[in-house]
Amino acid sequence: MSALLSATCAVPAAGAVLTAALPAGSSESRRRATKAVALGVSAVTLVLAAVVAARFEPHGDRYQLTESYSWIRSFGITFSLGVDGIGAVLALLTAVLVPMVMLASWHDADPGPAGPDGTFENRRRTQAFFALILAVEAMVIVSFYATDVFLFYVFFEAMLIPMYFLIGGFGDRAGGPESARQRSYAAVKFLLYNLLGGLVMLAAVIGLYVVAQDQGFGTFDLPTLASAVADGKLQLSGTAEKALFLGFFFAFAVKAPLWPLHTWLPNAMGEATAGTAVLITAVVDKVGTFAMLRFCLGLFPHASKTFAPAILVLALVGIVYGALLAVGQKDIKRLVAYASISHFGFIIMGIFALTSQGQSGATLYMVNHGLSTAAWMLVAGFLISRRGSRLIADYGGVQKVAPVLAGTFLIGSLATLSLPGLAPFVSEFLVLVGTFTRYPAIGIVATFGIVLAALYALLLYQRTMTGPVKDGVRTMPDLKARELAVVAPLVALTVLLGVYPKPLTDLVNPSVNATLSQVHETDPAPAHPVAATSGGEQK
Amino acid sequence: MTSYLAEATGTTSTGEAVQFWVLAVIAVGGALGMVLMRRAVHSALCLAATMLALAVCYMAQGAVFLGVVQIVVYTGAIMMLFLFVVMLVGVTSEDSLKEQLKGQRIAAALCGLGFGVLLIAGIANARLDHFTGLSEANAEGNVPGLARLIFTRYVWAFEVTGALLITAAIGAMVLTHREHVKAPKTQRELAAQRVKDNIQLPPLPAPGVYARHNAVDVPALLPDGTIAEDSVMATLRERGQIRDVSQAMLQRMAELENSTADWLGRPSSERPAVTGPRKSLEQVAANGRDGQADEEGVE
Amino acid sequence: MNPVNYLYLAALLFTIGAAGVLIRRNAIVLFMCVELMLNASNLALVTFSRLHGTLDGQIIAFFTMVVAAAEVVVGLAIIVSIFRTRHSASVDDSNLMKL
Amino acid sequence: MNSLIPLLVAAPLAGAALLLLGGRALDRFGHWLATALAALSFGFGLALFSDLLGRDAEHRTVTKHLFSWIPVNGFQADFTFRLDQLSMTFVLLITGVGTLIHLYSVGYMAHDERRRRFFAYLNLFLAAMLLLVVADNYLLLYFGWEGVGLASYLLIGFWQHKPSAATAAKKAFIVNRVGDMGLSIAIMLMFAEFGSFAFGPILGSEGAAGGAHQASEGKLTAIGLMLLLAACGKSAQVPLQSWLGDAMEGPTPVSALIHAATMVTAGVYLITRSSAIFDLAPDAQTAVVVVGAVTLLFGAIVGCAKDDIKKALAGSTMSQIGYMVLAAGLGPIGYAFAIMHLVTHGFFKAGLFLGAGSVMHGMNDEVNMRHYGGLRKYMPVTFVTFGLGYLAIIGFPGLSGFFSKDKIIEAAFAKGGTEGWILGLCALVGAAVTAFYMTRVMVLTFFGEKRWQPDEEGNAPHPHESPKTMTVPMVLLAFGSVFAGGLFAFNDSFLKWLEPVTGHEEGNSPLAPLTVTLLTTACMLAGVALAYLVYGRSPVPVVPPVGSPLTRAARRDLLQDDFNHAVLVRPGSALTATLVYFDSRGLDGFVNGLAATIGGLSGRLRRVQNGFVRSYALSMFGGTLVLVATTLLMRSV
Repeated sequence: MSALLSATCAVPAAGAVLTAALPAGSSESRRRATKAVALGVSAVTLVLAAVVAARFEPHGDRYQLTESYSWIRSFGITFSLGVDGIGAVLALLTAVLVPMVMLASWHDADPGPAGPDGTFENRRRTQAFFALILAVEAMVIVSFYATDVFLFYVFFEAMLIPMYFLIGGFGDRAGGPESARQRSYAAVKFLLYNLLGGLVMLAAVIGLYVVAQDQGFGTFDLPTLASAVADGKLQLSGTAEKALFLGFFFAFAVKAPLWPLHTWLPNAMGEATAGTAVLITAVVDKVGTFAMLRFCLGLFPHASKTFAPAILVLALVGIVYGALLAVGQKDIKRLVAYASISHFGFIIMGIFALTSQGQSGATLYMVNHGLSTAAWMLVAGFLISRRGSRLIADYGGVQKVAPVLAGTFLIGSLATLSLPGLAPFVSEFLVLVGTFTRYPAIGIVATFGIVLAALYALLLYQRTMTGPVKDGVRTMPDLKARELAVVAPLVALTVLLGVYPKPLTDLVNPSVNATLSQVHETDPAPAHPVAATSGGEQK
Repeated sequence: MTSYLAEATGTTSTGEAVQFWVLAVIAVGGALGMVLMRRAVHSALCLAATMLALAVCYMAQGAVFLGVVQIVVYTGAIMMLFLFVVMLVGVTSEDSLKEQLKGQRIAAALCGLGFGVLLIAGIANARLDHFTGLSEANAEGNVPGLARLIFTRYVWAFEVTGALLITAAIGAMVLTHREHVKAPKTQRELAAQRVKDNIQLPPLPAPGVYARHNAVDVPALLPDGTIAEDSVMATLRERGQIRDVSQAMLQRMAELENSTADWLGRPSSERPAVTGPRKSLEQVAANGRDGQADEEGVE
Repeated sequence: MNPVNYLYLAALLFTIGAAGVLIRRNAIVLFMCVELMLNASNLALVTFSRLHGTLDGQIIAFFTMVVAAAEVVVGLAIIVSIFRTRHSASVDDSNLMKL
Repeated sequence: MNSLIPLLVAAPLAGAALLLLGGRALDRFGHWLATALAALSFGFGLALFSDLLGRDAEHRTVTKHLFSWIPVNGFQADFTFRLDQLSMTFVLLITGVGTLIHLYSVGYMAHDERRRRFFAYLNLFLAAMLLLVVADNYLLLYFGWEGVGLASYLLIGFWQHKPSAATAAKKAFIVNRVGDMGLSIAIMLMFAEFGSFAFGPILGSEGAAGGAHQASEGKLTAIGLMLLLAACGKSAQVPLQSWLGDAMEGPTPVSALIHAATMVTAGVYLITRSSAIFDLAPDAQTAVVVVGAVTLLFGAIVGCAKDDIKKALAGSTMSQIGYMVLAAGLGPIGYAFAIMHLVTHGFFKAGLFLGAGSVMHGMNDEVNMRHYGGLRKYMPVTFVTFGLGYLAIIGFPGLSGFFSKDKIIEAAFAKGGTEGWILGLCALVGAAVTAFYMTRVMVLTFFGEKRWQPDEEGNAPHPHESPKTMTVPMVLLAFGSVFAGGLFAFNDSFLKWLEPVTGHEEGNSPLAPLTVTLLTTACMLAGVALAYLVYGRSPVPVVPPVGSPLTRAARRDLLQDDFNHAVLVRPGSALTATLVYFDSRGLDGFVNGLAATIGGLSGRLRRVQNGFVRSYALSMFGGTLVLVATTLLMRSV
């Protein structure tokens, strides 16, 4: 039993404690030391997560590198970690994004000059910010690796706490008291929505245990439960299964977020710093969709099938609705948030289409959306930090004064609208194809999403970057080296995974097939299959 | 006191019945008086009456020891404690009749009535036509019987009660004790402070100076005949229990002048007018409670 | 006469005491009412003792008295210290518990 | 030799990457690098062409598998290239014309400070366009398809500081997206039907029948219609034509390369490439010819009314692509002619645009033809090359356009039946109108008296001939315009070249070929004569006359934008606004309302906690009362 997984989880956790404990101080050097430590820890985590992904054998067991430590024996709760292809990929994504977020937020948590009203500035602000990011990272990675339902639940819920403080405590400096009020509203809304979801899930977790214990499975171990369900040894009655499924699904749908449970996301992403917004949408929310794939489908296959059409409709509404709302936004960050809601619709659609293309696409989508939205949002954050306004109307002609910033922003926009050659296209097309083969009508309507995506992404680009140079923009500096160091890897990864996503699909496909077989579902066969060999014979 | 000898039947002696009815009337009357009297001191006296009545009831029921304890401890000690506090807070202080909480009185009366009805109904429903009596239990005397129980079966409770009492005593001390945050000021510092503040440089006047009596609540009179409130102790001032005798003094002065004039046979025109700062006196007299106290004081 | 009458008396006194607690505002009188309620229960205990022919009721009444004494001591001390700071013994003046 | 195919794409792609990432260091020679890489790609194309020519006519399909792109179980998208006669034609056209236009741009963009970026985008376009035509499956084609869309977006909006350019770029991309939606749905349909979307298995290759034969006609019709939608978007066919006119906001070389010669013809390529599907779906074919016929008239009418030289040419492009789509919709009788017209059109239209660019270059970027006039004396080379292009496009006998257009009209009649008559007459009318508007352009620009005026700053233009870098490509393209058609028609060489891919049938035309040719020529001459009568004999007013309702509508692109605005944009923004309101007041309002209700209730309840001890005592007492009463009741029950 190697301790690789627990090490991957423990490093950021320990880093969080260490960062928080570093000496406070207003001197620049102290702060830089703090940031360096945090960045170093996240880099180590990245290496570990990469090792995990590399050591994962795609065609081996479903869960690999497993570890198990007893925790609460009387309820069969263990601290069990294990990784499948999906978890490995998503944990790697998290580990990639966190250093980027840190670099991008390098100065976001610096204690600024005392405000005119003598506002109190916490001297530990910097330490707190970076420690909280590391804490989120640790919790998210545990969630991706957990193979114990209860363990997952605990960390699924616990990550709300650092996120709450990140949203509520750190935001745009420029806003003043009104913005602080909005921010605390957003943080509370985030917390309440997700707590409600978590509460329902807790009830379902307990219910699952009770039902399972009745039939002799007094455990929270996911592989055990899932295989018992698949073999028919653990039989849930129809109503119980549906209720438990809905309980789990509700929590994940809030976090994902699925329409109509999405309204916390624009507030949270709008008010938080760009880095935090990326953490929310690219990292934390992915736990929700990941959990749908792993827990909802694995534990409740019949209910998943029963509810799949309804969920698909909700996801479809989310796609169109999010895109339409994004078109109507006046605030850059809220626009990105609504775009994300649209994208999450695609992810959920891919999962519940119950085809291998859909689910592989959904998994890739999680990764690609993480990368592309991170690039888009972070560049938007750089833009906003230069001008001190989130309103689209305050910008114009940025392209003229800051071409590199505009260029990277354009790439982010193009990735968001799923341009072929960039990673999101691969996943979005897979999701559409996967959905279409089972539900053609839904697939076709979802395709409208790509037109709307072009509309909001390019409208935003046009309004902010092109046209005559606006007054507040005239002296805007272009991207600095640090900012370029954030964006360049993200863009490079987006392009790379758009042209050559095979390493990811190789990791993901076996896990997706295993998930599908748990649900007893196979891909719909083509009506008139033709030889799969591509192209004419080579001469 | 002999009533418990004739027991172990369904009824008690007629003597006890008579005694009960008398005591019951006293007890209920005292209780009602306690609740209804406006002045705390009256309430305390009414309660004392009730407690005495109850003490007799205890004795009548064979609880001789408790009866005595009731008289000695309750009526004797606790009630005195109450009276001390009443004195401290102000003997004459009384509740105003105006109820501030909406519906409180009616709700309280309804609740009380309902509760009484329930209790009485409960008792009436109980099957209590036979009673054992204490003749057997009190065979070796009430006190030894109690002592046996207290030091055997209830010894643990007894010890705990002791601890409770000590705790209560210490608690009372802690609550009423004023901690000196700073070292108390010496007389020298106080004097310096007085000079610095320059509010009352000379010593305060003693009460009763130039007044008719030198009781503590009679303020000294200033040369112009007004009262010097500073001469009365702060507690009384606070309670408004200053007995202003200034007007009476002036009247008396006028009478003296008149009688002197009579004796000398001066014509009324040559007599000096009764002088004094009428205005300030009227003000004092207009002050309701003080005026009352004033009148009482004059008598 | 049946000793049950003592119970009726106790019930009556208890009710009067309870009503008094609710009606009066002077903290000292409030305490007196509480004392009255305790006394009423003592009377009931003594009567029960007689009805059952054991002394346990009297013992409990005895303990009640002791506890009542302790309560009075602490309660009055509280009243005194409140009076010192707030110059009033009315319970309605101390509604700082309000949110 | 196969390994040259990836290099074909890689050369311009490398150029784009180098120029974009290389930074200022490449400012000085970047444009030459880009041009060289385009030429290199053309060189690769020629090499591959000679290789293909060396093969047996039936075995000229070459594939090259690079790597597996998106493998998910049954869904296997590969990076595989396919070069056959059809792709080869396009490759040569794209790289050839592309190289010339690179060269032209060196002169045209000489004074633009962002020239390096312009060439990067041009190279990016070449790469994407080449990927589009050499892709071996529809998904890879889609990659190139959207890639050219991106390049088009970047180049139309190249002068981003002009809001009109930025808007036009966005519009072009979004309208194209609607078409792309069709292509992606078509791919999904194919995958659901065949489990594959590669060309070989579906369309068949080298005589072997593809899977398309097994599918039901309904499915094939659906696929065909979706492909048609895609083609409409990319090729600016009705109803997705509205972006092309606005796209003229881009620099003129872009208009020449992307919006005339190559990208906009991608729709024709798609339809021709999918001939196996369309042949089996007659309903889809009917839709194609209807779209083509409508667009050819639509574009021609718009072209007659525009005063902006580039927009007039854009209308012409639309119309000419209408011809191609019409031909492609005719089935095997028309495919080869569609492609042939495509190639000749590539030459003469690129030449015409380059000529227009040259005129603008000499006229301080003035585009209004009413401010030109008499330029033939000032710009002789431009005049001659433009004139040759003009003769080619109106189908003057012996020039390129004559051969290709004439064949299309013939094929339209050959469709047979009423259909054939209608289509043939449409095509004939189109030819006449083409002659009319092109003569108008010619006359307004190069003949008559000079009408140019000083601009706002008082700088009167000094028309002058353009530099060599610009004129040389124009001359070369003029050669193409003159001779390409004849070359292709000679001995039916082009037809024979393409036949293995597209197949060919002779239709049964109700009219003899000679009759059609005479009719076409007559129509053309009538158009020219009419235009000369209107514009050549009397002075042209500088301010356009009000004109008939049709003219006014045509000036507004036959109200297409008004239609889109009324039917799509306005309801769309209303819907968006409603949804924004709904989201904040409806969904959020519901949740907030719930919170407020609970808050209000607890506010009420809070009043019970008034801080008065007696009140608490009362509630305790009341509670006791209730408890006792309940207990007693329970006991008595």
